[in-house]
Amino acid sequence: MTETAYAQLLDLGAGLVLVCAFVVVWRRGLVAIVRALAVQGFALAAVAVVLGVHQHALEPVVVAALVVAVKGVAVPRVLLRVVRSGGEARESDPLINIPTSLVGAAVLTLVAYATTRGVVAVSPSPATRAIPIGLAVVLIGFFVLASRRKAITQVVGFLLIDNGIALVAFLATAGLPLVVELGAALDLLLAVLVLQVLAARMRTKFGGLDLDQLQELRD
Amino acid sequence: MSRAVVGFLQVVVLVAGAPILAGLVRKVRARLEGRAGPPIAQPWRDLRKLLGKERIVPEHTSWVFAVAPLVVMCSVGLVAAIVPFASTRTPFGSAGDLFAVVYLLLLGTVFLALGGLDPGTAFGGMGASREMTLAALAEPTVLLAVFALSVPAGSSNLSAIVAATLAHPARVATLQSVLALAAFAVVTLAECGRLPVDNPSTHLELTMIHEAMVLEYAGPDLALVELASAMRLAVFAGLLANLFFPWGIATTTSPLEVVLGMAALAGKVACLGVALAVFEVFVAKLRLFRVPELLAASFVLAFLAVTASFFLT
Amino acid sequence: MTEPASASEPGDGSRPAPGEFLGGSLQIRHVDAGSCNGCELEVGSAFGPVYDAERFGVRLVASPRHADALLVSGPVTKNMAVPLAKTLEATPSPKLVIALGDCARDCGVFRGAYGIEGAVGDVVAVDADIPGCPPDPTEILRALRRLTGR
Amino acid sequence: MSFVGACIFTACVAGVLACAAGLALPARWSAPVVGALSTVMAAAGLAGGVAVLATGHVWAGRFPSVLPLAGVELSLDPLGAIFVVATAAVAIAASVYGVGYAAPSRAARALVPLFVLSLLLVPAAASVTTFVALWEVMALTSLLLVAAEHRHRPEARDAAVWYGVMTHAGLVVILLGLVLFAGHAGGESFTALRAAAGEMSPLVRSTVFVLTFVGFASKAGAVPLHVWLPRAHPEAPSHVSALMSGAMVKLGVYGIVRVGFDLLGGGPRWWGLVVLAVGMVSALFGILHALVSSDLKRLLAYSTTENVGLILIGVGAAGVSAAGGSRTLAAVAMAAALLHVINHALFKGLLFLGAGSVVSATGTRDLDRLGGLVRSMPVTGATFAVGALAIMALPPFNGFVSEWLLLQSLVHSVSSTSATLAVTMPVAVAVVALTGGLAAATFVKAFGTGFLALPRSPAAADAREVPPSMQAAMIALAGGCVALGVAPTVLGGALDRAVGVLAAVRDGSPLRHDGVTLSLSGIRGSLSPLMVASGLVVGAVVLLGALRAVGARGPRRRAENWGCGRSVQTARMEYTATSFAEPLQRVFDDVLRPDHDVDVSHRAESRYYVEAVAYRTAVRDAFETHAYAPVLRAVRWWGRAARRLQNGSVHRYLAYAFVALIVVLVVAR
Repeated sequence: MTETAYAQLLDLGAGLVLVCAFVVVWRRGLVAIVRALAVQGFALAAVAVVLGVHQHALEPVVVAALVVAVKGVAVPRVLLRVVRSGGEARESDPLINIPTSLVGAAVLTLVAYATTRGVVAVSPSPATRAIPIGLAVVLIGFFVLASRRKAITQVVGFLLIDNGIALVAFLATAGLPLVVELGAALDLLLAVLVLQVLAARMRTKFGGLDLDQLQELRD
Repeated sequence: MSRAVVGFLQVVVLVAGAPILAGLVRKVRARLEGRAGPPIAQPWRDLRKLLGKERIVPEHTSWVFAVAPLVVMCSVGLVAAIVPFASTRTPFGSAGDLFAVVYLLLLGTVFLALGGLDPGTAFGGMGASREMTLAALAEPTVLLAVFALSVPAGSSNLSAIVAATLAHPARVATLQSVLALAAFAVVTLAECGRLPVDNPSTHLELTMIHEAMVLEYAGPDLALVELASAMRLAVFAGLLANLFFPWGIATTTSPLEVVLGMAALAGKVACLGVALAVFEVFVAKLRLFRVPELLAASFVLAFLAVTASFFLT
Repeated sequence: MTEPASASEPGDGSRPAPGEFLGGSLQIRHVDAGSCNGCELEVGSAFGPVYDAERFGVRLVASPRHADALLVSGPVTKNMAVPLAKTLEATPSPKLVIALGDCARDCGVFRGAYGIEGAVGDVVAVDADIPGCPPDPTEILRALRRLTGR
Repeated sequence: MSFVGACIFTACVAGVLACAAGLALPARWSAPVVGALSTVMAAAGLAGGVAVLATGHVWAGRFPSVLPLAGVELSLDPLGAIFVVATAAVAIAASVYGVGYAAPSRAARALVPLFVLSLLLVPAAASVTTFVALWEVMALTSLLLVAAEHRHRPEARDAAVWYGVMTHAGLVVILLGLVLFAGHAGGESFTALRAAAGEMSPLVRSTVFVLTFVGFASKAGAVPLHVWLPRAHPEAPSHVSALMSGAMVKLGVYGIVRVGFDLLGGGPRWWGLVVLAVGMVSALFGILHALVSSDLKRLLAYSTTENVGLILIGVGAAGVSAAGGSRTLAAVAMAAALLHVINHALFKGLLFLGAGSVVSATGTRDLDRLGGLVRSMPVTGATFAVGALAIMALPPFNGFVSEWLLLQSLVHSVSSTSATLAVTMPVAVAVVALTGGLAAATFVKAFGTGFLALPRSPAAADAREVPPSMQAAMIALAGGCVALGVAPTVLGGALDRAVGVLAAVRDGSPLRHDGVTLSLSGIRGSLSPLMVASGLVVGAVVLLGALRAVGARGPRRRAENWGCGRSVQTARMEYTATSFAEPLQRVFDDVLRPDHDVDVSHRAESRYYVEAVAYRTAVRDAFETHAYAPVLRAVRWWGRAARRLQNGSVHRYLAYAFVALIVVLVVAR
């Protein structure tokens, strides 16, 4: 793999991760949002594979397989089941309307770009140059957490943050140690399962997944 | 062959080919819907017949109504002469860059909207209002996509962009180029009034955008408007094809190369037409007030393309 | 995928087609002048996937300004007489009027009813008619193909 | 005396004579005489400006006896000349137009030449005293003109109060800045300031810049200091609106450029960024309000804020590039801004004159009550269309050329070395693009609902074309819009020289041209508006020929509008300006925050029978409600508090004076 091809592929993979985050912000249908998350998992794995091939190392490729299994397949499948098991399958009335959210996410991306320049400047390489994308995905994840009403989108926002952190970790250190990655993946799966139980409880209690109704629990 | 001849040929080929492209899209859609569909050359039959019909001018209208089809046609025709479709050596190579192309196309949109407002009918005003709404929101995306494309070439001149891509083919697969392509494709749908923004085959006035503006045009005037909108689609398809996949375009004005360039263009545009038809079969029209979300998304793509070209390279 | 209905039987050339100017392209504005909607169903079917009138260059359009022919169905009610005449006036010539269905030809079962102005021919000049109550889509297609000559 | 000197002298004499004639002559004579003398004055100004631009020679003159203590110092360099030419072009048209336009009073007629004279002289002022004095004359005359129609319309009074307060607050800030500058420079002539600027501490320089920028921005109508503009412009007589919008507002830009780039000689990058940010906010905010406004002159006034925003984007980009060391880009951006100054003077002048014709023909500025004017007022309609197309920045009109230059300079200003630039410039391009798109929608609305379709009120139906002098003025400006759109290259040298005045951005010649094609030095981009225009014309001729050849240009039949068979069409069925803008208003709900009010009244018999539905929508200026209202409340509170000191007793007032005297004695000792 030539150096330019490596850089381009890395950029494309990282870019796809970012675009998936924007798709999450853009779409209203929960199914579409979860699918975007699945694609993001695959893109993340692709980044790991590119890194692995470039470094002639096996470990990133193993991590990629793990990422595909957990973030690309298992977690989205669980989420899809929650979405399909009833309730409104649309984020119909987000706290911030969609065009404004999109512009806000773009601004967050700029913030990420501008603030990580120092980090990139320490050791400029194709991999470190894509680090801002990881941070942007983290910020967008937070943004989704703060601006969406449905429990599913909350989970998705949380997963976006996780994916962003994973991307930064791949790019900055050429991959987390396998054990750490394994632990994180299992953690994640567990968290999603817990959330699924929570969502089921919410639905039996309130008949929906609208988080605004949790305000009733206050007193 | 001189540059002027190349430009003239480009216009002739676009005028002749644009209705065929429209016919192709219709045919492919019909086949996918399980119909036989009209022949591919049907739009030309329609145009020929319209040219022989009576000219009707609604009462109360002014020169604006009469001039609008001419302006729409001339602006898109001029774009056809400027843009390097068959050869990078077009007669107006230095006359206009991508910004000029964008504003020339906006000139057509504006006149069509004025032509829709002139008769004073409710639907004409509605169509004009919607068309200008979408045009205003699509403008930032178009110009940012232009910006993203002009960064690697260091110039917004079309020939320079095409030449830069030819010289560095790998650039097509960079992140910024892919994002710009996606943004430009979405904007093409909006600017040409295709699904999911506008349904070109609707008969329901309340859902119309483009069609509502031209409800009052008849005969030869209608022929011009229809031809111009077909050419608009062809121009956008040609731009997409040559800005992102310029291979096959002539870099000289030798007749053989130019003819090959034409053939390559026709092939690429036909592929895009088929892709458009397939896409249209699978999507539904968006509600008018959901369209800004789509345009905001394409704007963000274009914006990411621009920033990526500065932060990632 | 449904097999399209037979595409044989070209336009019959026994008498000079009134639609010679069409050249294989016919745009139709459909006017419901008081129909029971039976004819409308058949028109919808004629343009649907099974009969697919579009393959003969026929298209329904949204404005009489774009049309070459008015396809008028139903007996003309008193309220629709003026709009029908206005629609014809709005159509650029050369233009055709096609009376669709028995009601449009001679008021059919509604003959003599109190709200009826008359058949289509009593209000505007008719160039072609399609009998039937409602007419079969193949009949509609045949009539249209006779006009376009395709 | 040199030619330029003679021109300026002629202008002064003609202006004073015109003023006197307006006051002294009977009404029947004063209109043509004042018009003729004002035209001579403006033409003399134009000649002087053109002479300076053509040769590049700076004309300077000192008249110690005119003003006590300081004397008057004048100097016309190419930068000032650009503004003089822009002003003079509008002023010629406005003077001719004024002949046929019914002036509200004799004083108003006499004030206009004085106002124009001050506009022509401000860019030639070469010392702080002269500048401030002329600036104040300009402010006062325009204030009186805004209030001219106060007897007929109480809103004019309100507008005059707003304008008076804003313009004088601005003057105070400018004065503070310039006095600080002069104090540190040790002299008050611009030459002394320029010479001393280099040695000043950065703090002083930045303070001077910020103070003068705030003052000049308030004159330029930049957000958030724009609130006077949409009030004052609609209330002034229309040819005065044209002058205010086409020329006076630009002098705010002139002040920013003169002080920031010439006298201070440029500064750190954040100056440019501040100007850029103000420009972007003004452009977007202005055009959004223009879009939803259905008062024609208010729409034009907000659009002035938008265009000033575009100019400031150019100025700001020039400052940023200059601070970053790329002078070529800075020069191109500055040239774009200056070209837009001239272009905007032409088309906004034209549009305001057109609006004035509409008002004098119909008596209303409400687009929702207009319509159909293009048939009853063909010349006004056609020239307004030219102005609208020019302001939409469409080829082949002049607005397109400056917008193209602006976009080119922004696109190329980005560099991968600076994060700030890589973030701001794409945003600026997006803002310019969105502004352009919204401007297209705005002016399609203004022309499409104001001039096309059916008249929406009896007043609009009875409109008659305005007198020939008013038509001539509009035709002249429309001709200018087309000429500069087709051949902007005639201004190439002038712009080079004007940019050359500015030490911070001076760079050879930014614009290269061979008479047809305009290309930029250092940037690979070229445009030949002439070829675009001729391409359009040739295309139209070929198209018409082809249509005739196939027999498609037969006779036309006039037919009733197609209305789905309805029996009559009335104007109530039309889209109005408000409904035209509604979709975009809805899209930008979050920014505009319109107030909706639906009132449904039912019949007495049953709730199910609706008697009438009233729908009102109003868009308030967010800055007015959120930024100005609290300040005004505070001032009012303060005023009430201060009133307690004042109880009408003469003894108490004398006591105050007595206390003050003692305090002074103690403090001054």
